[in-house]
Amino acid sequence: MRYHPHTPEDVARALEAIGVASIEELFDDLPHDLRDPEVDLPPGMDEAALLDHMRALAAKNSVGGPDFLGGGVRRHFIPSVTPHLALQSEFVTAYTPYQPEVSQGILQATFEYQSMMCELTGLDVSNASMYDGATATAEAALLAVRQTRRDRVMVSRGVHPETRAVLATYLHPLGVTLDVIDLDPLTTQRLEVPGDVAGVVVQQPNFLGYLEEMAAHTAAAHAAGALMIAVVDPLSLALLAPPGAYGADVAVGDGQTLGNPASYGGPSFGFMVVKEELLRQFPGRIVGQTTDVDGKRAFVLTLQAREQHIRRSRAKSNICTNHQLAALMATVNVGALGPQGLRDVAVGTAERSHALAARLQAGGMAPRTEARYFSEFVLPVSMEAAGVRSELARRGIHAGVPVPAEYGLGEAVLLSATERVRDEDMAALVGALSDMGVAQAREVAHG
Amino acid sequence: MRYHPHTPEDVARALEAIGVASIEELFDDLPHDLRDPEVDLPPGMDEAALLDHMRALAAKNSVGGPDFLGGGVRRHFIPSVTPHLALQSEFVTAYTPYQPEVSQGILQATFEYQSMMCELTGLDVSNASMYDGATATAEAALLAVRQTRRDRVMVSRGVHPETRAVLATYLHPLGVTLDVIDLDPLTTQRLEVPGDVAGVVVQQPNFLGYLEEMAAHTAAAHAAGALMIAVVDPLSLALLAPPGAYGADVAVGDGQTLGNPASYGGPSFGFMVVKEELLRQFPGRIVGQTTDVDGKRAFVLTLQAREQHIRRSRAKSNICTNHQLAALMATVNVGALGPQGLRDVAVGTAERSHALAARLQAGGMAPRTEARYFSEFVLPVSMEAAGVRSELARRGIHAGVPVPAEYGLGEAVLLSATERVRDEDMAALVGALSDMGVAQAREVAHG
Amino acid sequence: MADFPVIYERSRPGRRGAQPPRPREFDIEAAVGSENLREEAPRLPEVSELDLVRHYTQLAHRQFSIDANFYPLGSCTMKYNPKVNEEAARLFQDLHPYQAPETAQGALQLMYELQNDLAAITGMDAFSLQPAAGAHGELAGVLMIRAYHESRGEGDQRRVVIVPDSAHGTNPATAAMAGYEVREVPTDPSGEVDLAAFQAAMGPDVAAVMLTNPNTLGLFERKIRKLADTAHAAGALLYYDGANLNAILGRVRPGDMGFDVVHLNLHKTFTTPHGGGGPGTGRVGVKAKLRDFLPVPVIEKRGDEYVIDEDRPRSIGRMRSHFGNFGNLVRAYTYIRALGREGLREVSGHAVLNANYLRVKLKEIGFRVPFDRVNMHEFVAQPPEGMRTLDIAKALLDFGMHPMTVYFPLTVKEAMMIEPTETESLETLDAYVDALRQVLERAAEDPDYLANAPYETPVRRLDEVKAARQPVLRHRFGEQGAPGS
Amino acid sequence: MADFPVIYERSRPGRRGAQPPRPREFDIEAAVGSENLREEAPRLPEVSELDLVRHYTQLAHRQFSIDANFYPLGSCTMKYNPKVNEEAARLFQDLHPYQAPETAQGALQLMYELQNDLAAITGMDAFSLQPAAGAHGELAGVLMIRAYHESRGEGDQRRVVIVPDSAHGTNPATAAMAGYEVREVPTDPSGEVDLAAFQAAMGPDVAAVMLTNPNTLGLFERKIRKLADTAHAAGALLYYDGANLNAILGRVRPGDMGFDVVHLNLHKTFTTPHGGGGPGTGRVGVKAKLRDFLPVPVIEKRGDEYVIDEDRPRSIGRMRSHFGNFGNLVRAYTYIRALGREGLREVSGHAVLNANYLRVKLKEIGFRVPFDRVNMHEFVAQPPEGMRTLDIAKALLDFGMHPMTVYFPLTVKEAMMIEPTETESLETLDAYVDALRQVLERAAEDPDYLANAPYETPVRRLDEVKAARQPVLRHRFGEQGAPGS
Ligand SMILES: Cc1ncc(COP(=O)(O)O)c(C=O)c1O
Ligand SMILES: Cc1ncc(COP(=O)(O)O)c(C=O)c1O
Repeated sequence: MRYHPHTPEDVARALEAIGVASIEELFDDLPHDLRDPEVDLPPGMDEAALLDHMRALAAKNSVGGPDFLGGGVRRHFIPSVTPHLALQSEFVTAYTPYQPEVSQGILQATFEYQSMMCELTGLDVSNASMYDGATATAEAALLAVRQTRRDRVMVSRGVHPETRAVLATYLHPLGVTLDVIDLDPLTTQRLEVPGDVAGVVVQQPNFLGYLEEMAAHTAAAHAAGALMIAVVDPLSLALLAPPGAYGADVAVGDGQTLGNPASYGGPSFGFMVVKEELLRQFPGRIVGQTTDVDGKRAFVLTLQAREQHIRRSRAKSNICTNHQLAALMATVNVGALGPQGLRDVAVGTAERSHALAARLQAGGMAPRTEARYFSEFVLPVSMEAAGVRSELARRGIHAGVPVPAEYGLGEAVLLSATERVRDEDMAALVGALSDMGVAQAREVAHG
Repeated sequence: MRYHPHTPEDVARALEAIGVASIEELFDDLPHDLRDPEVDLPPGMDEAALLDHMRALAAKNSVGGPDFLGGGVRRHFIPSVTPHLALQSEFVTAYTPYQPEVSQGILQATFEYQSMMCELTGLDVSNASMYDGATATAEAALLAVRQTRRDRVMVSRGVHPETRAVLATYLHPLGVTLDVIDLDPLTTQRLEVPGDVAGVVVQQPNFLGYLEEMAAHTAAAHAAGALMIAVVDPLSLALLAPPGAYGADVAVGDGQTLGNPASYGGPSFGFMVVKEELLRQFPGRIVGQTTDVDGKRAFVLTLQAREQHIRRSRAKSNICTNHQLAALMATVNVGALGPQGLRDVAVGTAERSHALAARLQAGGMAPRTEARYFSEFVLPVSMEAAGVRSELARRGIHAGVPVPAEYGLGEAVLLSATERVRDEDMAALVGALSDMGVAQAREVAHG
Repeated sequence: MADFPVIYERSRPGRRGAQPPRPREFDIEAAVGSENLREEAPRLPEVSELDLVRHYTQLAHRQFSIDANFYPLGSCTMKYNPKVNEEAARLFQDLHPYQAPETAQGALQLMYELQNDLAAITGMDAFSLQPAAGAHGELAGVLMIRAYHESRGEGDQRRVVIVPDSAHGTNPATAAMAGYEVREVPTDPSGEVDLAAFQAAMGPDVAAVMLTNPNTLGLFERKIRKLADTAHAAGALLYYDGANLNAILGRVRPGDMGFDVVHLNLHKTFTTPHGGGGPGTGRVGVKAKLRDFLPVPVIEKRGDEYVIDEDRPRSIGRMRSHFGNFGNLVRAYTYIRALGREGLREVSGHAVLNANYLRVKLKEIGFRVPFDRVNMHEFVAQPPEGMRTLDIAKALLDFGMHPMTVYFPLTVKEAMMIEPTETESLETLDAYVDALRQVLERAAEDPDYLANAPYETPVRRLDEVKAARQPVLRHRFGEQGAPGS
Repeated sequence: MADFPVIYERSRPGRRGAQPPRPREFDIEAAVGSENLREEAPRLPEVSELDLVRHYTQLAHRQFSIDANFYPLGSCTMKYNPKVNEEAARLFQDLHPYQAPETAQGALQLMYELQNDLAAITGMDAFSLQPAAGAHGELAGVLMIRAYHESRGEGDQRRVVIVPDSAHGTNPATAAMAGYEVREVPTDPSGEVDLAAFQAAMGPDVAAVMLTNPNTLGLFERKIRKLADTAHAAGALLYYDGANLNAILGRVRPGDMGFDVVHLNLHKTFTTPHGGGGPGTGRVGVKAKLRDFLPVPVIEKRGDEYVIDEDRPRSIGRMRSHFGNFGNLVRAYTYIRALGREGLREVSGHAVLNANYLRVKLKEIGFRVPFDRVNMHEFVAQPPEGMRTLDIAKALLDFGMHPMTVYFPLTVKEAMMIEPTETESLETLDAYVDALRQVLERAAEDPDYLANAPYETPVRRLDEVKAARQPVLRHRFGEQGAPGS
């Protein structure tokens, strides 16, 4: 295929205007001996062949069927109206709203997004989005380092392993130490926060699904003069206490659960919401409300002096392109569901997850339910965890994120349910697990 | 689900303004003993359950795989850009452009549609669309009756059986006689047109796929003072002589092949294009170009005095709502493909169909190729035709529209190929037919 | 500002957009015969994909729609078209009408269920899903009535169809297409069919009465059973134009009121999108005595299998090809199953509530309501004395709101026919009232205001006379100095 | 006209939109503990589905976009985003990142192939698909360079990253995030890096040089090999900011020019949509010597199976969760496979052709071009003496055209950075030139014209000082007298 419109006459007309004889001539500045390399690519395809090819690739994936996968990404109900509105081509094919007069669509939607995120987290100021939950967490740690001028960060092992990995990547070059606090066994125990700690990072619910004592952790962080960074599942905030309520300084997380498809892990968006006093150290774009020359309310990118295009090497972050469209999906989705709908999704998720645990127990299995959880919990298994996931997949069930060895829980998988799970899906899962002999897990895990 | 927005407070506010006590009271005019009947419907569903239900229904259909179905509906390549543009919600959720100032989108697109249809058919005036090819043909026959004040219509058996059925339905109540002319054996032979015939209806290519001598038929019709009504496949007109070239007075047909999905047969759209002198008898909406008070070019529904909302019982047709959106799909699709792309599709279709016939021959079968054809031809088979289609379907191949007995061709199926058919699809079909023993058809059919 | 270009004016010779599979080497002349080939290529636009996208995206911006604008077009039921319907329709869009019925059982089941759902909703005994629009449904219905009378040997005797003077234009036009004479009956002062005139019009020559109930004034015909009895006593059948079914969904059923035939506009009551003028859908339902005359095909269930029944010897025949506007059947089915019995009943309640609210509010600001009683899903108003409905409509455009239906029904001078539907919020209705109030105010301040409105639309008042007197009905190549010509 | 409402102002207590499955009976307090529940519900908008649709449809109409407007934002490569990409992406959107890899072989194969395709296109040896945007790719790249130096025991010694003064802001910001000091080198009169200054800046403390080539002035750095040799001789590595790859696709490869690390903005060169500000994608590729440092995971092929390789001990670690912006990888792959080798090469040819055409035409109407030579895919111009770029930009809005990038690079006063891309037709470029010509004309006629432009946009010049001085960064409930507050 070709997307450029030029006919031979067009090319001739342009070349004549420019005053060169050929397109090749326009590339005279290029090193001659390096020009026109052999590029090892297949020839182009027409659209029908291309779609055949893409459909053949897609057919090598399996989707659908009972779904109990979690680990931070869940396939919640997304009403049809959400992608319909968010993916209007005016939004999809615009870029950063540098010209506010003709970008009120994205600017206002972002202002609405910021407002919703403040409400959900109970904090004061939201930026326009970050890349994902993991990078937002890393940026929050950097903010804490800048704000406190300290160079140690504490993170609970309950924070998603991938998030901790990203934290490590971001902190290492700046010489910031990262201390990992163990779980005992399913949640973070009382924290001892030394006086040189810039920020404490705790995830709620934690990676294993269990609820942390956020108020206590926040108090411990604050007692040491550290910032409290809560990593939260935004959907859970329709139900659970918001970071603002327990005094966290920064709320970060991944927005996928608010209305983005799983999309094999990306794109979704990261969010970051902070207390007002952290505004000066805050990374990322922010939209503000103002008026135009006629006195009309209007929205505009503001406080840009924090950003790379103005502050360059002294910017609060290097972030430029963010994840606006994914944040817009969430904005529209929250608008579509409203507070009651969002709460229904959260309650339904909790109900289904607890029902699943009860069924597993009834089926002779031993899910770890000694700590409270929202949407996810650990099931010890009597065989290799990744093997359980594969065997379930062969039976048409998507379930069983393996629990990493670092948690010291033996072979175990995470199980999660959303409001979409039906009773028969649970029956299928429990049946399959029993059939596979995983029911012996009770003995193995607790033995 | 519920789509009305009313909260209890809204209802109360409205009732108070109206001055009634309840919504029920608003229905006091209804016969009391008939009110609130038991309606045998299931309870409503939430959107997730609803989509599960719809997906389960859809899963009981089979789509995809090698495709050789035709009979007037073909699954040609439709570029992704076509539905993307035509199905923008501004077009989808508007209605008839009665207010031209805020309906230039649909009005101009319709003007463009009319222009394209004039070009494709070689005739002068197109309306904005009809329901489908069959009803457009019936309306054309009625136009001929009005124009000539005669009450006999001749139709070739080569016209699609469903179209002829609709013709019969429309003509019967008005006392117009419908004469059917046989094929001999694959095409319409020289016509004898009596002097009381209003119109002659011939389809090109005919239902069996073969090309008719349209110029000769037109001459015969005109010699008798009858109108010539050509039923054409609009896609074929990228390649084949247009009705205007052989002198037809009216071109009608179904627009599905121009860029609408098969959609189990509907909606697509019917088109009708006529010589200028038939304008006064022309049914359906027409868009015309004019200027606004500022002198700007603008488009508007025009010549409405022919229509039911003005002329009532003396209107040229009762048509009101037409098939605008399907016509828009075609307009955008023709714009996307352009003349070369459309020609490529038509040539590719012809090439693939002829290649298929050759392969069948090489496989020992006897497709009827003694007449010329464009995209479709007859294959005699040695078993019940509908059974051939079913057996092929079991093998994952969609092919074999049964040829009705009225054609006197014995058990036979129509086979059609589009530009999307790959060599391996053909091999699969020929292999399956051989395997089924249909190869013996040669003897059976010609024996 | 320059004229907005037509697609031809964006065209350049040789430019390509989307590219289909390149055809293999092939001697097309030899295959189809050079005499069958066209000599000149059709002049079609040659644009790049991006230019195409710009063109139709910008055109979409030059178009009002339900999704962007309040659109209270009376008699058209411009309610919200749920997006989930579109999602559902996509699941079925690749089916071929001639694929083996065993491979389309889901589609056939859906149609079968929809036939039954519509029968339950209307109180009829059997439904056909064939007709492509309301008017097409009317034709199917009247042809069945005709077949019924013919079957009883009264085909020649019954030559007349009665319609009220307030009827939609398609009613008389349909009757004429079905070979009938039209006899009009007047409206009485209460806005309903004049019973005496009706009784006088009735006789052995009458084949059918076509009624809309609520009628096109938005009023319920309270004497409906009397009308039905009168008709039936004379041997005529009663036809229900279902355009206004939204008003009585779940409250009272046409079948129970005595109607023998009913058509439904799925694009009105059942939320299939209007598409800028169509495709609609005009399902037609009948009482048992007319079942045999239903158009073919009808979807039947035999054992566990859904089958396409075309073998119905007394059928009026086919109304169109294939099964009807199947894509819209999927949408309507999705809608019905989403709401269920209770949901459908709430539709009519809130539609009628909204319409009455708007009537009361419009009266408050000075509009006249010729039949001032509790109305159903819509009502007919008139502007204050001396003002023209057309001017009011044009002025509304500047407020980003679509006007009501204007000058219909023909029986009311300067008619403004307003149908808000149940999916609008009171705030939207209040905004409409406020816009109309502002229009009246400005008109009072500035005598030229109305005549020159609208002011902010992409084009302003059009010269419709010129359009009709010097018709330009297709792009004129090369006659406009346009670069693409 | 009233202010356009924010969604909260359309909200009414208790109103519902889309409805998810109704949760079963459940004692939520008992399950999660009342201490863990929130006390007050978040204040979120309560709107009907139709009001939601109207709101975001109308907002879309208040937004310029590639699909509706020419959008020659320099450095951003606002080219046509093919619709087939979206179609392809939908096929993969329901995959879960933790599903068993055996059940996602199609996705893994696509990523594997894309890694190889990008390596072939850029002349690098290995690619990571992780980074989420250009700046994120820069960070990954510079961190790999850091790891490389550390692995050679030079981690402490090399403290500096060199960037040209014309560099994009993300370059210095990235270097700082990676713990480096930034040393700027000036631009010479030809618009390229000043070689002498570069040589002087180079030394044993330099870890890396970050270059964009063609640079942000749209000019090809002709001394690139000299620069590369100088850097390599000093033990520094060369980083390629791929934002401008569109200019040289298939013509010359960063890897062949001597670059050790490259990031690509798939949302620029490879047509993944910009989404109103993202998500982008910033794939990063390296020469073999840096392969071990690539972020995890990398997709490998083992036999016939595609596997997720996380076990890479020398890796810099993770840059983000999961595999990257997978949805955009599908789009980019679709684009690359659509065009193929020849098609990609034509992209750069026509992009450069269009940009040069526009440069020549702008000069003709009076704009200044500070570096007046054959440019690549973009060029930097200046308005006629005495005029402000901001004013020109605002005036263009009334023509329905998006302005160029303004005031970047910072090294050129009143910079207008214009990148038309290859998907625009000459007619569109001519229309842009004509609009600019009209702007100059009107400015000459009316001294106030520019300062008050734009005139026709939904809002006009904004008070940006007020926005920053009195920040209002979220909806103020109840403070605006709005009904929804
Ligand atoms: C009362 C009434 N009857 C019949 C019709 C005709 O329906 P359609 O336009 O679907 O043919 C309409 C449509 O506007 C109508 O309002
Ligand atoms: C030259 C250059 N480098 C880097 C970037 C940063 O890329 P991104 O916005 O994807 O982070 C940009 C984006 O505008 C750019 O133009």
